[in-house]
Amino acid sequence: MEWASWSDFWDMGGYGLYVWGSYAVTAACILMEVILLKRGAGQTRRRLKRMRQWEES
Amino acid sequence: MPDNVLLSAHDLACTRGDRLLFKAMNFGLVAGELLLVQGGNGQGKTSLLRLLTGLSRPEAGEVRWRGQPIARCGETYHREMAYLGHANGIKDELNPLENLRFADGLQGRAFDAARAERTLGDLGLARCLDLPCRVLSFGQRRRVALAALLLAGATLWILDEPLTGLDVHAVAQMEGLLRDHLAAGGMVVATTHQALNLAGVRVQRLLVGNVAIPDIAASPDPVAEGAA
Amino acid sequence: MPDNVLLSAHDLACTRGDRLLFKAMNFGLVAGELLLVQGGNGQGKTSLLRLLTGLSRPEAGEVRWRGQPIARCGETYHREMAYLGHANGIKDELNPLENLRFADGLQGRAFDAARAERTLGDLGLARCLDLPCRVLSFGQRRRVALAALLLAGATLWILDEPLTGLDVHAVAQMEGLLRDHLAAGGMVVATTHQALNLAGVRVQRLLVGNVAIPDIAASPDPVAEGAA
Amino acid sequence: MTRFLLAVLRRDLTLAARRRGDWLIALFFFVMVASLFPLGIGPDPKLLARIGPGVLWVAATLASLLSLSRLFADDHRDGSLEHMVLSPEPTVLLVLGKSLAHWLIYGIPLLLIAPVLGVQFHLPADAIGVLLLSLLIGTPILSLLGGVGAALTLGLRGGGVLLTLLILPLYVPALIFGAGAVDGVLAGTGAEAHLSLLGAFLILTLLVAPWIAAAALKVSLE
Amino acid sequence: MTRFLLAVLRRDLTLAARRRGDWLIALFFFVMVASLFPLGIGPDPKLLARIGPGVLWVAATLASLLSLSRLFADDHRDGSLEHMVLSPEPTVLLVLGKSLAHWLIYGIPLLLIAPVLGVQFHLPADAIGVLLLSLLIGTPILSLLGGVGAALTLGLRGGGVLLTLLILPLYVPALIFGAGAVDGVLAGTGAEAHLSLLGAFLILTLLVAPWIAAAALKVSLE
Amino acid sequence: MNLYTYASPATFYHLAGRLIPWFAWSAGILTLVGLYIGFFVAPTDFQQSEAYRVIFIHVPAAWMGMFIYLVMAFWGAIGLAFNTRLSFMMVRALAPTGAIFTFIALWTGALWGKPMWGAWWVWDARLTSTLILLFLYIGIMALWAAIDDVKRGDRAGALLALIGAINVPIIYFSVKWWNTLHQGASVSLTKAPTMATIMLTGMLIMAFAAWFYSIAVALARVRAIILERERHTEWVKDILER
Ligand code: HEM
Ligand SMILES: Nc1ncnc2c1ncn2[C@@H]1O[C@H](COP(=O)(O)OP(=O)(O)OP(=O)(O)O)[C@@H](O)[C@H]1O
Ligand SMILES: Nc1ncnc2c1ncn2[C@@H]1O[C@H](COP(=O)(O)OP(=O)(O)OP(=O)(O)O)[C@@H](O)[C@H]1O
Ligand SMILES: [Mg+2]
Ligand SMILES: [Mg+2]
Repeated sequence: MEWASWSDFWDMGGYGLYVWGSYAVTAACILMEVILLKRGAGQTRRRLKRMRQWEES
Repeated sequence: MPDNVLLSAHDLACTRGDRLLFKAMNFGLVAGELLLVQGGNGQGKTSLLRLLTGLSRPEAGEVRWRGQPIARCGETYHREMAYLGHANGIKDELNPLENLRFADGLQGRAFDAARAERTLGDLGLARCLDLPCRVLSFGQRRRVALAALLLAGATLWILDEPLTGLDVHAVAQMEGLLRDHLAAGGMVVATTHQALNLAGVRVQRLLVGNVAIPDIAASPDPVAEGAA
Repeated sequence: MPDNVLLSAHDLACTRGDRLLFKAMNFGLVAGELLLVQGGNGQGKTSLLRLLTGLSRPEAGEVRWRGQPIARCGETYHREMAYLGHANGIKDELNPLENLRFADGLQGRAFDAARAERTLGDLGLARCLDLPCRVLSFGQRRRVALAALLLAGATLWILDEPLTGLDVHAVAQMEGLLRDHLAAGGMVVATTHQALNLAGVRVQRLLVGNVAIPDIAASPDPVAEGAA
Repeated sequence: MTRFLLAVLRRDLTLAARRRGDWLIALFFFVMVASLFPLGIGPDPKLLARIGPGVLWVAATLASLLSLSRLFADDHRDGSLEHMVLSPEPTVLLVLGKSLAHWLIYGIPLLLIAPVLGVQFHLPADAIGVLLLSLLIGTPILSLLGGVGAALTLGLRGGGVLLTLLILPLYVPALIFGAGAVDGVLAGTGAEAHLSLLGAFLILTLLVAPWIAAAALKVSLE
Repeated sequence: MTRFLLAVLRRDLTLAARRRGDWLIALFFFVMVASLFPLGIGPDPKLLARIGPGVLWVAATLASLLSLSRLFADDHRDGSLEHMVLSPEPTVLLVLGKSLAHWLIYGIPLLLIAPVLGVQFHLPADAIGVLLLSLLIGTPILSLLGGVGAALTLGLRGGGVLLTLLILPLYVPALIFGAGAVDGVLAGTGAEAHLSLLGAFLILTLLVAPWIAAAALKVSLE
Repeated sequence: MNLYTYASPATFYHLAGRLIPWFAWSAGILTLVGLYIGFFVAPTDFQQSEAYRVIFIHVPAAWMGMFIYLVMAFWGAIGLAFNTRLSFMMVRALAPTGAIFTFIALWTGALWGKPMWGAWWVWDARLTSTLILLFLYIGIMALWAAIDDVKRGDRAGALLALIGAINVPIIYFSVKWWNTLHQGASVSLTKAPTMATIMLTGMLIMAFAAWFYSIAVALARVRAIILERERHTEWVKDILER
């Protein structure tokens, strides 16, 4: 095990800001993409359904 | 000249480049009257109409509105006048409704969305309300410009070939609109190369240039085109 | 379909945006025949004509020239076809003669100045040869475009509202030109909202869209408009 | 009157929003020009900091210039300019509204992105502050003066160059005062003098330019 | 085939001559960008010589970009582009002709004025020579690549921005090799390497760009 | 059953639906393993201390950013050559993911550069060409946004991707030569001299995770695009019914 304690872990030898900044933004980007995709898929389905009903009537 | 003449031209002359298009032109227009400007291509109809709007200045003579030279009553005149030229004056990026909204705003009028929508619907554009005008067909864009004209609520309409690109139904409709406008005491100055059925309308003809025009336009008896 | 069909459409379909304009359209055109495309504003006439020129691709089906899909015989087809759209395709900065010169050059033809000048003169533009097209009137600019069409010497003319902005004399002249072209074995696909007198011409009508068009255009008996 | 001004503003802003890209023009032009210079000149941070204010101000001038030629041209082409001039409201207001819209569309995004570019050019924080201030005062001048140029050159052929030639030198004072203010901070001589000159120039322009532009517009439409 | 190419060339050159201002504006733009720098940065000759090649090359890039958005747009608007595409000759030739005309109209004047600007930036004579050579090889690249961008953005809202956004990244190699060649002379490392790379890039562009532009043009007209 | 069967949107839609969970779960598990190795197994670096741990996302992201662009160009070329609808849809599905990875590479690189080089940004070959790659991605997406017509957008975007793909290597080398000729080697990527095997393992595992993630996301996006484009067909109607 590399880390003596959790605070050591978060500190990253003084580079915590840079390392965690990188990982946080990466996580945020990926999370955003996944969420947008999930939401978008649902929305597309619903919109297509609505359009279909509208076109048929 | 009678007293109730609203729009009048006095000894108008117009040159473009080194060409004299016309000179010593006089007329007076009373409420409820249509001035049909006729002439062949390039005889100076558009040039005359632009003089009447005040966009360009005559070489000689003057145009008067309610007895005053229009150069001096600029803004009151512009409030009562609406112009439709060869160009439609609508923005390609906006949809028809937005175009009308801004046309109203620029005239300093409040915008009545319901009325605008109704007008567009009457002109057969109900299905195009959400489309940018860029994708509309030639005739549909002309119709949007006509809708803007109708909403302007002006007394005097100056129309340069309003029928270009309109299909037969729209032409018939336009004839009805002109008739209504004149009946309500409005005035129209128009040019057109197409036949117009304007039975029962008080028409004054003005020939610009020296190309004879057979008497087809504004013939009092309905010809085939009107019967849509 | 007879053997001598030169231009034919097979199960054409066209969509613009999310709108289906038409589908399953079929026709065949033989030499000396005029195809009059009719329909109200925004029904898809222009869209059809652009399909026929090859400028846009059909959603389904294909257009054939001498039995070959036009997508595959591109350049030989373009040599025999001339298109006139809503836009004139002339440059405002050039004078009519220069416009024709470049139109010829772009078709890879040698330029015959005398012939071009004669054509322009026939179309009533003799006085405008030195003016940049920018200052020409609406109808005069259309005439320049028509002159370019005539000089192209194509077999097939595809004309989108060729009469817009033309005065009655020019319309009559145009009718004569169409008749001559057809009589010489040419073919025409045209749209127009105006009445056309085409007595003695073999006409095929095609209604695009669902707006009924009263039977005025190309009526065999001369109506008032034609009698200039 | 106010309604008219607002209508002009709203219209131009809507059009810009509709053309989407359009208001991004300043941003991207700015960013790209700023990225091009290091590529052309070399990556030396000291050198970049030295030329930073000049580069950014030149880029701002160019970005506004690039968009100005279309200030009236599009409306002229489709005929809506005639309708606007024929409106009952005075043409000066129209010009003012369009210049203002131009500034909002092209000037503001410039202001927003300028700090990022300042960092890329290794400018210190106080210099970036003054850069922002100078752009805030200076870019409206560009829009107003540009309006005159656009009106004069509308639809003109050969004359266009000549008039552009006349208008562009008018930009020079704005550029010198603006870049000078930032340079002053870098050199430690302070920015006040330059900034107040810039402010005076703005007021002068505001008082004069719209009238000239309105007159020019009417002449151009004849 | 040659006749067609010549016709396209002659036509565009005539139009440019007729519009007069047009080519002067790009030229003026070039001169202005180059002369604004001394104004924005200060008159230090050493500094100016150091940044000179980069600034001149960036200015050339921007000047070509400025005029590119109109490469096809005017012809598209008045319908003559359709006629040209419908001509029996292949569209690649059309694109090539128009790019060539663009280069003649905008590139050549730049070449003619560049020595003057080089002197303004205190560049030595041999560096000016290489600058000219690099511009001679490099500006056709700008016109050719620009043709692709102009064809892709034809008739789009905000075409101007998009064009900048699409094309400037592709210009980077030309800019770097071009400015690098002059810098090489200044630094005494020689210019041959950069110039030959620039030449190779030109040949590659000449082989690829017209085809892509022709395809893009057809797509845009649909 | 041949290749063309899969090229039909209907078949591909269902196939993609079945594949997505596999890729997604693989990506998740690999990420966990990779992060565990990266943070708890890999030792502290001699020169960079702990800052180097950015490498486990920086390098995979940079690779993906470049790789996805190539794949896009490939599909674009296929689409232009054979006019296959599915290829164009793939291009559209890939672009956002590529742009995001490129952005991540830039961001993590900048955060890494501050402690290592003392500056957020230097005009180095890799950095500059990555920035330009991001501009290319944005350019393509902006082009799509500006074109309403789907088919026109497809083709225009494919053409742009193609010419970009030809240019990206040229840009990279041009910037590299530019920099070295000018500056000497005052800034260059300080490659960890002997990258420990365990570090490399962690990085490779993260790279595979990024791969699987990209595939899963692109497939999901392409499914939505297929539905939209094929909405007039019977099979889509059936799906919507359900
Ligand atoms: C904004 C800043 C940065 C960007 C855009 C960037 C971009 C890239 C790219 C595109 C790659 C893949 C290239 C290849 O594999 O050939 C890469 C790899 C790499 N980068 Fe960065 N980088 C940045 C900053 C940094 C910094 C500050 C460091 C370390 C001090 C660094 C270390 C590395 C390492 C070690 C690799 C792997 C090289 C290899 O295995 O080939 N990067 N970077
Ligand atoms: N600078 C100029 N030099 C010479 N003649 C000019 C100049 N500018 C315009 N003209 C001529 O003036 C006339 C302008 O006509 P105008 O546009 O008013 O015609 P019009 O009657 O509206 O024609 P149309 O029916 O075709 O619309 C044209 O014949 C044109 O050739
Ligand atoms: N993106 C789009 N979305 C929806 N509808 C569209 C779109 N683009 C075009 N259209 C519609 O397609 C039709 C195109 O018609 P086209 O220009 O072919 O008509 P036309 O028959 O030539 O009419 P006109 O007589 O007015 O010239 C129009 O009704 C237009 O509204
Ligand atoms: Mg007229
Ligand atoms: Mg039409």
